[in-house]
Amino acid sequence: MALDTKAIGLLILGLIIGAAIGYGATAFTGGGQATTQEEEQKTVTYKIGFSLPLSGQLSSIGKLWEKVAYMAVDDLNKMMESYHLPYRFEAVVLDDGTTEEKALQNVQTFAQQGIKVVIGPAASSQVKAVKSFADSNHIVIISPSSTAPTLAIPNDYIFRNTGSDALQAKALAALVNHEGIKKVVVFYRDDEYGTAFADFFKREFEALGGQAVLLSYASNLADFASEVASLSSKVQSEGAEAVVLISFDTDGANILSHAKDDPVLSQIRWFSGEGIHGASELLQPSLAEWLDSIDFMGTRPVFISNPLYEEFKKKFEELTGTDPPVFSEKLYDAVFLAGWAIVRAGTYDGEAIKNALPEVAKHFYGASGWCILDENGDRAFQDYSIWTIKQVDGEYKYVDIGTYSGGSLTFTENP
Amino acid sequence: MESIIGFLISWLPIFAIYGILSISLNLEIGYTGMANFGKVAFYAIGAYLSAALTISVMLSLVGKNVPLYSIEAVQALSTEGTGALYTHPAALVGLFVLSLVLAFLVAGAVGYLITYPTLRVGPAFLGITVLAFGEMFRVFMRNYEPLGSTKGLFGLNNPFVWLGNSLLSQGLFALVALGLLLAVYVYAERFVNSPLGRTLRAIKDDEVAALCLGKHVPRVKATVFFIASGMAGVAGVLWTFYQGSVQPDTFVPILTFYVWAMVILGGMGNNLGALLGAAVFTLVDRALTFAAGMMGPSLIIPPNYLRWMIVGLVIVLVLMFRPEGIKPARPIKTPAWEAVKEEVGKDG
Amino acid sequence: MADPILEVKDVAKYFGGVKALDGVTLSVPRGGMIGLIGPNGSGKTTLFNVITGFYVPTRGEVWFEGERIDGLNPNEVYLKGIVRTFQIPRLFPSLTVLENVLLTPPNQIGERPLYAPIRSKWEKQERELARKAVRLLKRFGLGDYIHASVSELSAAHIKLLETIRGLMTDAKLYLLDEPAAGVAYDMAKEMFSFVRRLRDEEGLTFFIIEHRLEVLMEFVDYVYVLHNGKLLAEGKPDEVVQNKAVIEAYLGG
Amino acid sequence: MVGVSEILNTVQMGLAYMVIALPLTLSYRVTQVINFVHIIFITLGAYTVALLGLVGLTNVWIAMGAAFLLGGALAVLDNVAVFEPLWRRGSDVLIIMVASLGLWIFYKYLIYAVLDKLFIVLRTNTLSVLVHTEGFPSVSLGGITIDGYLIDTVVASVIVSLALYLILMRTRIGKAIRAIADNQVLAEISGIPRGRVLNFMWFLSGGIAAVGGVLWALFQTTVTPEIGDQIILQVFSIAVIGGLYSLTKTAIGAFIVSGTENIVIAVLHDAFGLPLSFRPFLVFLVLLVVILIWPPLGAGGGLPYRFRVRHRSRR
Repeated sequence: MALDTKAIGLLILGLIIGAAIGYGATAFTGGGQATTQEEEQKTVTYKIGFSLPLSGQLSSIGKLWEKVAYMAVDDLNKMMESYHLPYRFEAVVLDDGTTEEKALQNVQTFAQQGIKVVIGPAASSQVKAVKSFADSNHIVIISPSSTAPTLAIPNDYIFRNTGSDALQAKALAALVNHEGIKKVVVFYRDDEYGTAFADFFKREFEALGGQAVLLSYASNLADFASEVASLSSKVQSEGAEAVVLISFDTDGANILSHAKDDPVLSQIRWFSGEGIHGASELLQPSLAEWLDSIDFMGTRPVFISNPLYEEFKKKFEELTGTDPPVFSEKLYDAVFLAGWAIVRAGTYDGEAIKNALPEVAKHFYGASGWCILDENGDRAFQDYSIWTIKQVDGEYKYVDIGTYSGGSLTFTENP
Repeated sequence: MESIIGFLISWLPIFAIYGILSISLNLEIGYTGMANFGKVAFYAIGAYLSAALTISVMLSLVGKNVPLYSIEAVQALSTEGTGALYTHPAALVGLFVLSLVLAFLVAGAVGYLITYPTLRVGPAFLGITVLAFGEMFRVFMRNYEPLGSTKGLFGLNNPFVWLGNSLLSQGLFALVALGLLLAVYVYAERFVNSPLGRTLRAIKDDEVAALCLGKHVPRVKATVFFIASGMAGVAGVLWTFYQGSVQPDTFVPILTFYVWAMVILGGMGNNLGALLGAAVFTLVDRALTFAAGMMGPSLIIPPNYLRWMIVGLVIVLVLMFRPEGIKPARPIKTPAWEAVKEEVGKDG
Repeated sequence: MADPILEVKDVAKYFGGVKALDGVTLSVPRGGMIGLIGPNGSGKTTLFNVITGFYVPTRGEVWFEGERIDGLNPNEVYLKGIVRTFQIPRLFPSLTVLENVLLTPPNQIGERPLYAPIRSKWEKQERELARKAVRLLKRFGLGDYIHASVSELSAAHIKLLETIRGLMTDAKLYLLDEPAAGVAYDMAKEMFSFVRRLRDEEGLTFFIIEHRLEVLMEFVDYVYVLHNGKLLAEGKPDEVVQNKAVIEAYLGG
Repeated sequence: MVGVSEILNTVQMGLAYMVIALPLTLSYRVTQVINFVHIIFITLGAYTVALLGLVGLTNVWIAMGAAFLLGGALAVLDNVAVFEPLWRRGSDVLIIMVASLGLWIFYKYLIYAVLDKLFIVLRTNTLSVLVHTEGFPSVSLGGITIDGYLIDTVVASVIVSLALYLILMRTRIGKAIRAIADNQVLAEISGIPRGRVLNFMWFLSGGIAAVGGVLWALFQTTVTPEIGDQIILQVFSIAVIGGLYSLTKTAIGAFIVSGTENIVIAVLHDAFGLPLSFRPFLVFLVLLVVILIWPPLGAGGGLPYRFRVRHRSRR
């Protein structure tokens, strides 16, 4: 008994000492704030924090993002080296489990380790959870994927390297309208992303003379068979000609695989946003065949015919064997933005970096295109490509067949 | 040094929140034997109540009539220097205190009402009923537009943000949180070391026998549930002001079970144990997060996953080697002891 | 019977189709020591459960000291002054012997939720009760076990403790469910003589279920016999043991 | 409008739920422990079929067999390493519950870690896998297509429940399991080798739960490491509707929940425009109603206390 007490006491003591040594170590290495050396050879290493959903609801994307993150930091360092700049960067990746509490804990941990720039978290709700801490402690947050309109706030420490959903909703509405469809059912996640997207889409589509019926589904479920069944009867009763699906990858793939077997839903057109682009489930022959047969189309934010993106994509495929998932080019560029902003600021200080970031973004052209930010710290311009799933050399692949830029739709390939 | 202060001001409120939650759960399970699997519901009630109250009152103070979750609301509240949080310090602190009181009363009242229908079913199903209630509350909040539905409510900050200096305001908040935890702990200690505490233990042992000894068991249980749920509501208020936002999906059932782990690790039926359990759990979690950040990607097991595996293993190992928890249950201490000594001594 | 403290009038209790009690009428005189016997499943414990408020009778009434008490809850019945013990003793294992005794007085100030954390409000009462409890425990030979846990007690001591707990209150009627079960013959006799002493010294009333007739019959002054939920016989102990119907029920059952 | 697809979904979902919930009820009834590792059994089963499909072993029956063995082995391991030692020490069931919570966290992230490594080996995103397996072919009946996976599910669940019934009712070890469920101490006194019987029981429940995981994967088609976590509340609700005691009631509960999730929500949506996102809300509403109106353990679980006391007058 006494031994057990002692053991636990030691355990706790060990943990506390471990933590203390951790702090000591950070203090020693200065959390990346190594004093600037006059010597040319002495390089300074800055840490960039990443709060990514490596587990939890978004883990299927988050795990791939982690690989993008390491790849990006690697590439950034190579770039610094090729420019003979004495700066190096190091990625510190923490898992936030797709929860708000852990996201905040991660940002706090980064703050304690002296890290001033954090990339992530992924979901808008998580960004909201860290906003108050980031603002008052001057930690720059760059979310690659938060698109919630309620976060479009000027002059804070939150930056988002993604276009607002309002823009994409417009592109998607134009696409659906172009395909000659007059009435759709919008089937969307009931979270903030889905709700806002659906509302914008309805507004834009009805401005074009169409009619959109909204139908939401609970996003945190395991399976959506019953939702798909309700969707089917909705489509029938409304006489809709198409479904617009606003989803993420896992839920979207699940919904589509059920819709494939539905007598009504398998016969009509389907459209989608960017959420499921890149999901490997859609490329399974049985599903892909159906998607091809109904001319499944979607929009996604991308810079049109961007060689940097092609290069990034190729590199990522070589590294992992899979297509880059949604928002990964945004994440990739966010790393570069962060790196250059630190260099431009000349000091590893949150406020300076925050002020430098919009300037850097103004001139930065990366895999995701031109990264200029608006007054809210969100991406100002965004072009979209039209994607579909097609057979290429006997294999189903994601293919971009057109673009939406400056309010006009162009097809580069015949759908 | 600075990072240690930074660690303390970010950890102490979390410790206080979980400390209060585990003391309140300990009152229910450790002393009274009520297995509550829905603690998170009352935590959520406190959090939502304080956020909705504070944001709406602050907005009306600056004469803004906009939805609570809108960008305009966030800007009106929290723009540094000019937002309502900065220009109305007295109101902010007042609302914080009012939230604490109201959250205690409202969450407590809900808890009180919930126990009554479940008594019919027997103790085994009390927990499940509350769990179901909590999930229903969460799903409802996800769909309730006036309180932000899935957008949640945000734009708040800690109640001392108007001080300007973030270290000072957060430090002060950490101290207040710690003070609240201390108050809850002292209250719980005095609450159980009394004839009522004796009755609670008796109800835990055998509620039917307690009923036969004239104890109004349903009322006692409902009272304990009132107090414990009210405490959880107070923890919810702390959470709102700590994080500055409220999101419906924070309040998932697993949070309740983390609190369970804290109580059982610390030792059931011992308030100090519950406190220690919360401290160990949150500290282990933070220390491992910190370590994971230092380790880098080179390990065979990715450090982010390893960190969680260690958390799981720590729970299992502590229970294997010390099933009664870090601090075993303590006897009820009332002045009866001293009286007995006098009485026994009299005979010589 | 003069001055009945407890009257059971035509009480019936059905569980679905099973008639556990079927029209039982009996009364217990103040200061009496009354036995209740009957074969297994004859409804003895059900009758106790009806009296103490566990069950609401399907039919009939229970009166205690001029008040109707059937349909009251067990705790309310206790507060009226009826204490019961159980066939299998139900003490509280996580409380000490002293605490088990201290638990019983009703309406303690320190049990009110608002007053419980404020020690000064109830300290005086608690001390008085503790002194009373110690005196009681010493008087019945449990003085050495004041701080012992219940699990350290012998079976006989547990039975004893369960019975004397009620003395902390001003309970008037004791319902004892097989006080001598599982206790050696000598101890059982001691137990009963102790009960009789209580009756004589404190003026309490006892209503006792007991299987061990050889002990019971020596001590009680009146016996009721239940069989299949009905009153089969009643009378002085020596009359009852002569009763043919009773013998048949016991042998046949 | 309730169509054919709602009914087919109810059947397939209900059967999968049933196969997952039956062992939960069984193990709870025998040990009184709420076992969090049950989540892992489901995930393990789902990943077995998904990963076997990835490497080209696409027979669904092989996958079920493998899942059964893996799930059973894991359950026995837990019992031998953690549950049994704790029980021997006289630990409270709540303590064992929290120990299983710890095990669940450990296993969950172990699965993440293993998948992370498999990612590199298989060069595909293992954190989200589409099930690719073959069982019965799809059948067309009068214009209604019945999915092959549905037929697999029906066959498998019939086999599993029949086998469970036969084992529990007709074999000696089944009787021993029931004896332990009724009274642990008495069973041990009467010479039943508790340890061995419990190991068998755990093997059975872990294995069946993993088979349930396979069936669920066939239904959901996309497998992620969160698959077990996502449905555990529903499964738990089902077991509670079964009173955590009766296997028959658990099976009925599976169809009550599945019917609520498919048919009731569709009807309410059509009739009153209730958002589909209220689906989990309805499940818990049903659970509450069942608990309160039809108490699973009857009055035996409750206090002998009545809130409506008949008014009594003084004489």
